[in-house]
Amino acid sequence: MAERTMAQALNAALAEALEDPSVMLLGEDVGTTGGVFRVTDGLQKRFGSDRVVDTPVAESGIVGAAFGLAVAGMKPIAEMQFMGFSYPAYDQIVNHVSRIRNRSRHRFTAPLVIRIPYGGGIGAAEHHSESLEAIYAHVPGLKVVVPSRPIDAKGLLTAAIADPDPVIFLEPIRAYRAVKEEVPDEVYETPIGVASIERVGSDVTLIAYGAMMKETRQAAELLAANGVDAEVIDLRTLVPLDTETILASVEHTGRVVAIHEAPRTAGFGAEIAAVVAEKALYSLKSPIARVTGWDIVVPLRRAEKHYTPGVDRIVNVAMRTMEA
Amino acid sequence: MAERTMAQALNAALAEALEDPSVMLLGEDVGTTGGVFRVTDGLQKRFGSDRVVDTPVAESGIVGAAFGLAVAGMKPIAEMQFMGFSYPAYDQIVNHVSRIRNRSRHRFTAPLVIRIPYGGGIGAAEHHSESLEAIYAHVPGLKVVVPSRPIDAKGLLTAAIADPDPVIFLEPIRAYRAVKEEVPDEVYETPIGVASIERVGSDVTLIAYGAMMKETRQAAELLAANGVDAEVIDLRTLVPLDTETILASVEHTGRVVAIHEAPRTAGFGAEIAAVVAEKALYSLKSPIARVTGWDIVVPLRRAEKHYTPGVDRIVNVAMRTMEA
Amino acid sequence: MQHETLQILSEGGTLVGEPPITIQRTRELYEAMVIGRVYDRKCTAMQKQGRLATYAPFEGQEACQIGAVAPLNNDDWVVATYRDAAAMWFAGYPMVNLILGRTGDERGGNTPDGINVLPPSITVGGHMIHAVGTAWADKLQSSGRVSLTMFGDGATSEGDFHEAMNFAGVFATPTVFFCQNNGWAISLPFERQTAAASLVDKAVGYGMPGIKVDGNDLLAVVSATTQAVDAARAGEGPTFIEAMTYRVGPHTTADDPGRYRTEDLTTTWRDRDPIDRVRRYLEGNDAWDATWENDVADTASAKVEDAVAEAEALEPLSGKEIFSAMFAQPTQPLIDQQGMLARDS
Amino acid sequence: MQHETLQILSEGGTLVGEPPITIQRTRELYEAMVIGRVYDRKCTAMQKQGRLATYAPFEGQEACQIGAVAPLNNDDWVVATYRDAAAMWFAGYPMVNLILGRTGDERGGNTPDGINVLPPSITVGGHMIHAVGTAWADKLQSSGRVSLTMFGDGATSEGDFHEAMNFAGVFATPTVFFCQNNGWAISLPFERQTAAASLVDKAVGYGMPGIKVDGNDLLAVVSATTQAVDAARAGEGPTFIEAMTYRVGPHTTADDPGRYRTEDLTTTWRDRDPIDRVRRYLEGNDAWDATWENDVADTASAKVEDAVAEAEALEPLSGKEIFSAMFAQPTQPLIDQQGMLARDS
Ligand SMILES: Cc1ncc(C[n+]2csc(CCOP(=O)(O)OP(=O)(O)O)c2C)c(N)n1
Ligand SMILES: Cc1ncc(C[n+]2csc(CCOP(=O)(O)OP(=O)(O)O)c2C)c(N)n1
Ligand SMILES: [Mg+2]
Ligand SMILES: [Mg+2]
Repeated sequence: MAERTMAQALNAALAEALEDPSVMLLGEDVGTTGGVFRVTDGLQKRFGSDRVVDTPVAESGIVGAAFGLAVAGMKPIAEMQFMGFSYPAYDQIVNHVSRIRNRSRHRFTAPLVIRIPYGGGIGAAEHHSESLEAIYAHVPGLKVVVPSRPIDAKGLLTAAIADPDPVIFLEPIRAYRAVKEEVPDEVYETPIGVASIERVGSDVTLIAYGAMMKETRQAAELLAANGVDAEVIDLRTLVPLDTETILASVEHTGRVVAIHEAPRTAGFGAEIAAVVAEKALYSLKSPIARVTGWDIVVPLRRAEKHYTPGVDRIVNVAMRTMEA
Repeated sequence: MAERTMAQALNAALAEALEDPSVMLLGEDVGTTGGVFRVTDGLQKRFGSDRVVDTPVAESGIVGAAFGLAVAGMKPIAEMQFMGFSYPAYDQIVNHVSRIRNRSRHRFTAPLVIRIPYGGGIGAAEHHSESLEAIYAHVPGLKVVVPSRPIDAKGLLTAAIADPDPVIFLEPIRAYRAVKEEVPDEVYETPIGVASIERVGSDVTLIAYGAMMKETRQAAELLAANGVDAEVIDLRTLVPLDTETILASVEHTGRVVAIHEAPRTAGFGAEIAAVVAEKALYSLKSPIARVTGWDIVVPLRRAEKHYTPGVDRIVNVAMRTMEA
Repeated sequence: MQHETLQILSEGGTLVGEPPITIQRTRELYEAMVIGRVYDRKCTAMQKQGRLATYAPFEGQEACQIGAVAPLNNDDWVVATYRDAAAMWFAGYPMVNLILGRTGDERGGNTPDGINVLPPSITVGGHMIHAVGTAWADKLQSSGRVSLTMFGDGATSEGDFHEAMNFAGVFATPTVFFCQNNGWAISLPFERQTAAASLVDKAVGYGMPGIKVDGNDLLAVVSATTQAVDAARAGEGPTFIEAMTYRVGPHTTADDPGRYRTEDLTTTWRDRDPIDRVRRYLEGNDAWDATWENDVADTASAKVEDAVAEAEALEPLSGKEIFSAMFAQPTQPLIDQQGMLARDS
Repeated sequence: MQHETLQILSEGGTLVGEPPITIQRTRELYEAMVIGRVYDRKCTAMQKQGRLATYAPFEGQEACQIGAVAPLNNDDWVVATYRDAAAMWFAGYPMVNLILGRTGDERGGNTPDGINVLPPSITVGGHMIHAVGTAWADKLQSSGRVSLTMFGDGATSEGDFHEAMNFAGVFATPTVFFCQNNGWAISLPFERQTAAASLVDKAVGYGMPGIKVDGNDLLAVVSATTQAVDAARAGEGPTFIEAMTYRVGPHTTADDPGRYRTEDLTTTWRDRDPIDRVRRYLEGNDAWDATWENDVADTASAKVEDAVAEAEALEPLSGKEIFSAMFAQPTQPLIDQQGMLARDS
């Protein structure tokens, strides 16, 4: 076991996967430079430029070609450079990748993984801070996975690559190098569709995923200092959603705060709220709260702090659920 | 006043709007043929092929060009032939149309209307029955409007064209010719952002929009026959959402069923549930219910009936909220 | 640029170039064209009777469809459109699957094992890049397979066409791009689709050879595609083919061509019928007679009727089955939703 | 296809063609190039100090940037990219706006009234079609304006490039497509971006004239763009220009070009510096001396420093203000959310 950042953990998962000759990586600048976040660093040198491929600047082409490669038996892992640049590929993802199995009643499948760095917090340019995971979570036929920490990043990516169906794999940009943790050297899978209870608590359930787990964990500590015992759930997978873990938690805490940096309206927090309001209403002691980004374009560097939910917002909203 | 179908009402609104020389229509087959649904029938003859323009088959190009036209002072109304063919334009819509006002702090704006026929129920081919309105509702900077009946279709389209910001205008395919109603001949606007209470009731609030209003209205009648007095809300606008009308209704009925034909997970029904669970929890007498399409590709003609929520499903679910 | 249009059979059915195939093979392809036409007319009729959903007829394009796939091997990839039923069938996609798809049944897309014909693309332009992907896989796996993708003039306006051509060029994939320029994209005439004189003018911009061919001339189409397929198989990369043709019917059974084109134009093209042309050629070579024509017609009818009967005998997918092909294993949300459907309706 | 590369100034600064502008005008453009370079180096330095977000330097591309916009009128449209700061500035976009944008402030995008330069495009390839739309509007309104769009070699691979070129051709819009082929798209060399010999080979596929030009030759660039702008203004439709150039710096301040190219290559291109070339030309025409050069340098510094000071003096947008430019009038949800922000943080 070695201490690794999430970027390193992902790199390790990719390197292990590439031992299978049908696995290939494709994307803009993934080869020679190892990607803008260096997640694919060193892989082209090791596995060759047929297997780790720098493509022209064309996201729809990358996903469309990966689709064909997958249909023909390869296991492509496509990278979109930032979520804001994945939209040109949206048609390929929605109209083809997610559907070929159903369209052909299992005869053809496209088990590719699309890796998409997402989220803000690094003061980046426009389009570089997007968090529109809901536009993928809403599409039938896709699985949507979002690790929050190195150990899960490696296990979930390995599981995504092994999955027989297409997986949208969202990588929280500001978590790439934020922390290191012990990550096993051997190959392992973290199961898709299983949330993780990171902290057991009895007063309120904080539900988050990806980069927002950092603020959520900190909020739980602060709440504890304020005498509020928060349970913390890291969803890890948005689709298929682990409703069992969510409901079990809410049934004993009676209070929920859903947290994400995506815009509020029709964000994934709404789905969490809907599931709870349908299945655990009688357990609720207070209204379901959402702490989210706003329905605005993520502000640029100088004003971004007003957008991303901070620890203060999570704590204040959670405290309010206690008063209700 | 004349009896008109929704298609005719929309045609009338477009014809009136085209009296303004800055208004233009563009899309595939909108001119010579009057569109696949004949919504633009006769308009090219009347206003000329510079104003009602048949474009090459390129949705991103249509929206991108419309963006430029709008920025330069025209008022373009772009048509996507079916929602399933709007995804190639998703990048233009999300990354440019919705944002240019914010990006330029009001200096440049793109007040275009994007008309998108959506929804199933006509036994169409793949991609022709899509209902992914949530992928537009989630994007900051867009307004999303969905008429359910001829009179609103005309008024809302007129309001959308007059709106200083971009509007995604969703036209329910199976409502185009389903009914006729009296539609005023003069120019009028139905305000964007205001829901309509179609039926006052005291037991349960049924919330729907677009094509699903038909089944929802019928369900309310059936429920009445069963002694359940349903209040029926036609949202008409998804963004900005008229939460006031929703909350006022739930406060007096205490029960909610959100209805759409879109897939369930992260569909717009989740947003409705979230708003209610946050703001009207204490009024609730039973869990918030959703009646939706499933998380699958809309089945083709022979099995489509299993997908689209029918009157039976709405009634059964609403009855269950009464038992709770 | 000036591009010659490759022609081998004159409109009168006489040779003006080197035939790429034997008379015997030409007879086989003729039979396939006739079967295609019988299928096509049957589907149009069935649609009128409400037995099929919207149907997109290809009458007039039979030389393109049969000629494009004629040089392929059994396991080559074919990635084509809603209008390419004859091509798909001739490449091994069962007729019953084609009809099932048109009745509105996902099982139409269930190509038999061993046949690498993808279900038809309904979106315009998105599928050509798939044939770049499949070809790329074959190149990496040294399988010797090629990928043929078929599309219309309208499809060349989509961004995905461009990305497909570019990727094919850069990665030198064994892909054959076969464009049936039938002059129309629904109501849009070719002259409004592009300002280029010819679609084949686009090939050079991708560093790719281009061939313009008379799409109503079976032998010319076979010659062009054979050349492209051979080059692809030899590792020489992709080729773009523009086949000039015309659909004499409506865009689909829901379309009224009277709104956008004259009957005269269509009549002109009816006179250039691709099947008639081959018939004249065969006749001129003593390889056609009325008895054989009748046999061919009977075979065609029998084939088509059998397929129709088989398709219509199938029970529609049940409420349970519509959930069963989204993932390899249904996810919990889907299992729950299946339960809701059973419970509430 | 073989395309000649238009050159007017040899690398040594002597004329090998007809100069499109006077010496006096050349001096003005020289000054603009120098100001561009001073701005560029200042930004790189500021980024290192943490005063700017990532910055995309354009050193080596000054002849392209100034030459491309030189023939424009004040109110023509310019739709360019993150790397085109000099062009945008020379077209009237204030330097303070450019810097504000780079500090991470939306107000950088607030072009003054009367100047039709759009905020820079950060996505690659999506913006060219906007210049087709603006030009189309001008055509409909007979305003006499033209639209210039600037982009890189990488952008030509995006589907939107194709749709923009096609629309411009079909609707004959007064759009000038100016591609700075600087040989790289981040780490991808031109040879892997396309299999075409030249990007200008793409023009014919859209029925559009194409010009290939030495992008480090100010006079050649001015000549090409003047020709294109004149044609557009005369109603003759769009032109595609490929300008061969090189960025001598990194892709952005976050990039390490050592990972993908040799220092030798860059040195070769440094020796072809576009500013030096004009200086030699002016010198040879007795239109340059060290005193003037110093004056120009001083003006440049003053301009840049003033803009920096002005940008940095501005308070960041407040929590309230981030909501205020999404719509003409804030919607109720935005008003509510503004309230939540104030309440909870
Ligand atoms: C992405 C997309 N946009 C629009 C449509 C609607 N549509 C169906 S066929 C067609 C015209 C296609 O023309 P062409 O490519 O020439 O093929 P043809 O129908 O002539 O065979 C259009 C616009 C579609 N199916 N997909
Ligand atoms: C749609 C999109 N995809 C990817 C990126 C990331 N990206 C930024 S610049 C760049 C390379 C662009 O190269 P080129 O067009 O040649 O312009 P240059 O940077 O050389 O000026 C890429 C891939 C982006 N900004 N937008
Ligand atoms: Mg066509
Ligand atoms: Mg470049």
